[in-house]
Amino acid sequence: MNGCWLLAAATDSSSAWAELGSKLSGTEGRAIIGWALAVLALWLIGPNSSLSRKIAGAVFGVLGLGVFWSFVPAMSFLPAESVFLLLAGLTIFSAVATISARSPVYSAIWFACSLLGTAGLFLFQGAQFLGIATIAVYAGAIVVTFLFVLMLAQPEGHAFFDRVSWGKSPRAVIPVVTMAIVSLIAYQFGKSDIRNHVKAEELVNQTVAELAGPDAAVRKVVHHQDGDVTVLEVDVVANEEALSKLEDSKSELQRSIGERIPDWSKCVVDFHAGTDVRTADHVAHLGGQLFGANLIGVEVAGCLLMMALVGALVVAGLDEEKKPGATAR
Amino acid sequence: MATQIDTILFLIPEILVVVLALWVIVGGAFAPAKPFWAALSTVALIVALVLLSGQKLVAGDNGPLIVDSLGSSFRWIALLCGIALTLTSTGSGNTHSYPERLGAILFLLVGVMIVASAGNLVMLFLGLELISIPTYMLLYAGRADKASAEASTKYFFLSILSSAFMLYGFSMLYGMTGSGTFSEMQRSLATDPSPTIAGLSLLPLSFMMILAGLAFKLAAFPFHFYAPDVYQGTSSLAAGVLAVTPKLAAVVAASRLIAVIMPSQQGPFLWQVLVVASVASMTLGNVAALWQKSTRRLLAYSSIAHSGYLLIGLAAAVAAPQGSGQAGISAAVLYIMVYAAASLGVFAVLAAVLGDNDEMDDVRLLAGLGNRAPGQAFAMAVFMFSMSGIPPLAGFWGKFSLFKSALDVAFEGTNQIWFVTLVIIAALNAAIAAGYYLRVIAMMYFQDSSSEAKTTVQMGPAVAAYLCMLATLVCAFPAPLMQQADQAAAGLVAADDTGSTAKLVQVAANRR
Amino acid sequence: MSDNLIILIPFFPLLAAILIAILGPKLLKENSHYVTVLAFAASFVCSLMLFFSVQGQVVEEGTSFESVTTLWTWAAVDNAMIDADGHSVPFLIDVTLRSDALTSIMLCMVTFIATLVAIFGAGYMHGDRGYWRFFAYVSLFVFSMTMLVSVSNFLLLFVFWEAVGLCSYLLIGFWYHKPEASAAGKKAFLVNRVGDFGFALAIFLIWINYGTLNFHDYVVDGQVIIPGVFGQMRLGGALPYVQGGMATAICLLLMLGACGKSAQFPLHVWLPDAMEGPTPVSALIHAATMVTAGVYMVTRCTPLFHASPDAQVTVACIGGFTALLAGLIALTQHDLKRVLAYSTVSQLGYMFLALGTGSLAGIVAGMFHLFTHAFFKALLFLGSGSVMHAMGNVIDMRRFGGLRHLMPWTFRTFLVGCLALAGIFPFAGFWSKDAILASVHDRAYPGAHSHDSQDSEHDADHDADQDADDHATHSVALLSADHAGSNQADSYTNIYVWLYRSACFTAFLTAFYTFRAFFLTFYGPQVIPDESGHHAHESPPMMWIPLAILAIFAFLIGFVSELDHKFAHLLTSTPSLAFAGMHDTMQPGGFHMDIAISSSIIAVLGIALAAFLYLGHQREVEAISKLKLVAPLRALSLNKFYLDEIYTWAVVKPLEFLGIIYFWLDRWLVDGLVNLIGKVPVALGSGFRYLQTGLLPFYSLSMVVAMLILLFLGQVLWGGG
Amino acid sequence: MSETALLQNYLLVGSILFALGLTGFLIRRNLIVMFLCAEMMLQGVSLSLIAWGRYHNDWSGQMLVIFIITVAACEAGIALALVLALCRKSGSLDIVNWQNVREEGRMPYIDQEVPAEAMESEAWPTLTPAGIEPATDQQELYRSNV
Repeated sequence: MNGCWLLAAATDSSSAWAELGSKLSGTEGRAIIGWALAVLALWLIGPNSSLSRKIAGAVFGVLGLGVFWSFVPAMSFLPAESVFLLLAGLTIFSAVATISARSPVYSAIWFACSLLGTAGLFLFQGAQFLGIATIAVYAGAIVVTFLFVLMLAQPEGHAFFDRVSWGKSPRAVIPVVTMAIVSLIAYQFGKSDIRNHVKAEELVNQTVAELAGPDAAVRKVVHHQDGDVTVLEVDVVANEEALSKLEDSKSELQRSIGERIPDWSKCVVDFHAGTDVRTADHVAHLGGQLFGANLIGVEVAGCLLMMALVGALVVAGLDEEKKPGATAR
Repeated sequence: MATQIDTILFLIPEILVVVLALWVIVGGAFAPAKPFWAALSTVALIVALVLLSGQKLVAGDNGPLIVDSLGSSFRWIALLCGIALTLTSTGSGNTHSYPERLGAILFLLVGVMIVASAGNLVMLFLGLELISIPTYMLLYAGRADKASAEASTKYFFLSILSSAFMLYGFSMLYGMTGSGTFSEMQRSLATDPSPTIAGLSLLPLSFMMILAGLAFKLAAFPFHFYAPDVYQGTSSLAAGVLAVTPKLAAVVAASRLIAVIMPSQQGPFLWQVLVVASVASMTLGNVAALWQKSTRRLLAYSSIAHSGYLLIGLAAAVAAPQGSGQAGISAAVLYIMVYAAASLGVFAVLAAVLGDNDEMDDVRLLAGLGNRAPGQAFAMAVFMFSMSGIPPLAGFWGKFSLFKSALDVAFEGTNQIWFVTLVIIAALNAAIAAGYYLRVIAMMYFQDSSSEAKTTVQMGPAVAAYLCMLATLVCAFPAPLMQQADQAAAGLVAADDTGSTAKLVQVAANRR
Repeated sequence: MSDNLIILIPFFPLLAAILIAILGPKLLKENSHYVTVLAFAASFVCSLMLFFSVQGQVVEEGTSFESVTTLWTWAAVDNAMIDADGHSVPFLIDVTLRSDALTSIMLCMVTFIATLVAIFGAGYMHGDRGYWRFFAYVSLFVFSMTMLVSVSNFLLLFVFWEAVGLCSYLLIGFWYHKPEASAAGKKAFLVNRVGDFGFALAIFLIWINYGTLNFHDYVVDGQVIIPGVFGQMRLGGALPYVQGGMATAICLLLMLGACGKSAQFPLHVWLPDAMEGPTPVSALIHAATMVTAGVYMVTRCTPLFHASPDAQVTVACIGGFTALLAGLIALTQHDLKRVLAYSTVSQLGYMFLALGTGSLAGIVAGMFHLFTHAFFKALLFLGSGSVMHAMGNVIDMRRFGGLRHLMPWTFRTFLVGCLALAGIFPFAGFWSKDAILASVHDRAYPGAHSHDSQDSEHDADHDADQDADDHATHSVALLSADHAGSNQADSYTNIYVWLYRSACFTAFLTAFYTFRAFFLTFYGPQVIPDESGHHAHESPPMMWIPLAILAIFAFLIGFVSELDHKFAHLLTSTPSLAFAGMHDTMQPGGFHMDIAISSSIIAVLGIALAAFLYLGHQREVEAISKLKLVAPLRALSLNKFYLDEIYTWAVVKPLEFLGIIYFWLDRWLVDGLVNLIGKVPVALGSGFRYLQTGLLPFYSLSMVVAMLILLFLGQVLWGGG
Repeated sequence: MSETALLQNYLLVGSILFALGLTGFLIRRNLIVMFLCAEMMLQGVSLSLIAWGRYHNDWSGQMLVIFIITVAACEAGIALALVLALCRKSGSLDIVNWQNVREEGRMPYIDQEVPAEAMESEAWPTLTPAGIEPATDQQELYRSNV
């Protein structure tokens, strides 16, 4: 198979290059290229690499991220998109820095930065409580405690084992394995019906924005095939009036979807009135859920904390009591 | 929707055990007397058993909990295991921090019981963590030397890794189904062929990741690596805990998550992976065990092999046509009961004989045990025979029903070659396993001990060992146990038209 | 009444085992044998009563009789399987005992031999440290064996199959301080496990194909709910037996189990080593209990084997080959017990050969040989035990000789045993061996007997009268079965011709090695090893009286049983033997005068050769060969020497050589294969061990890689998801 | 803004975070960094859970994240104690120190070559000493940094 392909490349290079190009820009090809770039980047950005290698790695990393992002649709609203990209970039950059920082102290600090990025992403999703909790619990408590322990255990700040992995091969093998997971998931987004779905959703969004303005927002769009008819179910958070307006313009919407998306030439759109979790009393609802339906979970978490406390005490305290003469260092 | 009084009442045994655990931990700081706390715990566990047996299983809105006979069976098993572990705990490990360790065991039992009746992802996750966190401490605390520190480290890091995998699997499953409640997940996957985002088929990945978490708890291939090192490095008690409780949780969680929710859409992929994991686990466990000189390491490999057997049941349940998967689950439930009794018994014997000398675990230390401690040696022999599946002991029935369930699947449809191969390999493995189990027996009875000194048998573990032996021997008459397992599985899988045969067996019972 | 009897028979030995296990170490000690002997005797009496009751019932009820006693339900699952029609079949295992002709015969034999062995053992084991332990084990062993032959369910059969194996492990390794003994015990157990693996798979296949493991029909209110594997519904032809490849698979797997337990090639290796146990144990294992289990099982499963001619011919070939092989090996052994051990293997091969003919005559012959063999082989083993007892546990025939005056009772009884084993008229062995040869002959030369032998014609008529009604009812089935079977059968006829020839040769070998051992032990100059001390003497009466009783039986039992074909008639009333398909091979016990005469001649020839070579001359051979080196004179001796040498080189040496080849083949090839099977897992294990580096990151990486590989395999190769 | 687009973007970030955490967990040898990387994996999980929860308009995702944070805190507590105990026993935070319990006869992993300390050319400012040099307190120099 490969041999044939090479032969074709030798005889007719232009068509072969075109074929190669189409192969590489296909879903599989892009997934593999992204994978390879990410692996290369992680391989180059090791804790012990020189600055030039790190820069090369960063370039490859950005290219790889770009390829991965080509699988997911760009978001339509520009300022929001830029905020999201900023936060995502911060998170991912800090994460890479965490695993490649030479000193564990820097690792921990970069990790805290990555947590800030995550918290931002939480807030961007409308999960205010979790955003704050992440900062408070993780960045505020856990990372600081670990920094403290780090200072306690490794005060000189750097050790040789922070610069090398356990042997030569892991540094080459591990990124291949881990990036495969990303590539696998990104690849799932490249399927044609998801692309169509996103296109249709954009059209619906546009229509709703034009017709109902700020009164209505599309909550969720789900599609399923009914024979050769595609049914789009749209949850809209809107008042009665806006909803009836939307119902009236349904046929036009269906027509435009059919035109834009050849696979979905027969299309039916249903509007439903939906609800949204991102209400003003979001945190109150969250609390209601937590101490209502999940009360037992909270109790179990209490047990868990208790046990962790006792466990930590026992583990930390055992040694000294056993051998009273031994000091910490 | 809010938590109702019924739900609280349902949880009475768990609450009792939690209160007991807190009492032991707090009170133990002031009066660290082993026998008192052990006796108190045993009595309290028996009370919890009585309370549990008084419960009526009423299906209905129980919040995040599922009330069914599978859950109640596992709560029973957890409490019974708890009694054995409590008794064993008096003999193994140093006296230091005993109340904390006992409390940890009790919390861990609560974890198993929560997993057994967990009805959504949150409860399942919390239950599993409530098993893991006390285990980290138990692994370290019994010995507190370098080896146990290493064991604890390995288990801790691999465990958080595997639970991260499992959570990622949970997140995808949640995304695919749109709900965190098992019943709704099942409904969603069964009714909607293209869930939520069409074609985003993350389910196989999700399944593999959830399997990673559960198979780690089971110590099944390829997540078994920690087991030999951890068992060897820790105390007999902690090894006993590790050999039984995570497996109980994993079996019930896998029955709920993998065998019931998943199979409708996933074609052959799920059970093929399970079959491969099963074959690999049992072969690996058994052949590697042939080499071992350390008793606990040997038992670790044997436990890997037993996980392989358990996976047979799950694979059969997944591969069976819709609604008839109960034979596999029932067999796995039966097997885990039988395995738990034998396994706890073995570690109890070790604890009874070795006491707190947990760092000595060469198989040769058992030489001449037949003379030094005849009762314990006999119990050990019973466990070994049971584990190697010699009829009519309990282990045989476990293996028998597993093979039967697999063969039923094999002869029902197109999956013949997979399951027939599976059963043949499993049977061969049973023959291989006899090799090393027999070696232990031969060591105890046919070899003279190097020192003629009489072994002091620890009281508590000895009693635990006898109880387990009793259970193993009673299980040689498995009819009620089988019925129980069958009932547990039947509650889980909606079986169609069971009336006629139930009547038949009823008639047969009445005739006598 | 038979209900109670069938329960009582295993109950007594079990009671004895429990009593001795509890009271033995403290209370009974040197008196343990009373309990065992009493229990066995009681069992034997019950067995006899059962036997006569069954016989009475057979006469009353006609050809086929069984009675099933249910004790309790052992394992039950409501919906174990959905059958082809969509009904769910319950899985139900009752503890059921059955009494029919086959069982009652086996029970009588087992309990009788066991009683005598226990009496003998009381003398033999006297003063042993583990006296009570011995009797506890023996009682448990006999309990297991009686249960094995009387249960009515494959699973229970398997359970007691394993239990017998376990007891034999305990008994063979009884003197576990001897490394050989504990190794032999282990070997026996492990080789048996290999066989058990086959048996277990066979049981699963039976369950899959028949939906039950019961032998009998499961009846509620007179209505058959679950037809048993050997129940009246299947035997009567109302339900079919599985045919074709599946039938062959079941039978071959069953045969694997039988090979393990009954020491057939290639799983026979454990039995000679099992001599490390106490001699009464050898007698028990070799004569009455363990090794007969395989033969019993194959006989019980006759309908299954009947469905697969391929499996039958395999059984016959395994049997014939084992018989020849073991006979040749026995030629060169110096150890008296080992000669007997190989002869047991050889005789068991004979039995399987007979069973493999697939005719009713063959099966009856096989069981008949099992029956008679039990008596004379027990006799021989106990006799050798008696010799061993007197010689201070020396069993090497080169180190003693000429014991006939020293041990007159042992000598006389041993002679009877030897004659029976060699098959000399009218000893027991003669009748059964002749029956086997005749059945193989019939199979090899179909239709020959009706022309050759007037006698058998007469017998056939005689039978035909008795079973006239049977013939009438099944004549249609008979014709069609005959027709269908004839093509299949023809292709195997050649094999049976060769098997017949090899069986005749084996008969010669049997006579030869038996009497070689006999002459070496009891004739020639009196030699006594040092270990026996100065008080080498005849064994006490407690030991020789059982010998005498057994000798009487070894002399009479064949003749009595063969009289009027009593044995055959009774045995064929067993349900699994009296079924429609089997009647085309009726006429059991055809007595063939020509075969009888020829086999007698063969046996006598063998004895004569043995007498010629080993009765005095043998030492002369050595002496002369030495003289020849020193002073090549003495013409007379020289001549004799030449003669001897010719005989030696022409007959004995090739045979010995063949024997040696087979011995080494056995030792290296077969043992090697068995060892190889043992080594493969170990080697595999070292590979897996390599992964356990102890390095945590390596473990986690392996976990992740393996997970992704599994995912990849599932998604890409198996195309799932 | 399109919900599906948002979801997919979040899932991608989540998976990258998860994979990076996994990479760090596997590559790094420092116990504390390994633990932080495991936490990073949990962050990836949390991001996907939140995104799915938003998409489905359901609370379970957020609930699970709350409990994940709780459990992470518990594990951090245990990890802290364990790391301290390990450090006391072996003297460093290196995971490779902990491979003594392994299959008999298997060689341990030993670092073939330890990389040289990458010395940064540090140019410290030098000041002309003024006054009298104070006497160095030897005890102070060798005191534990704790």
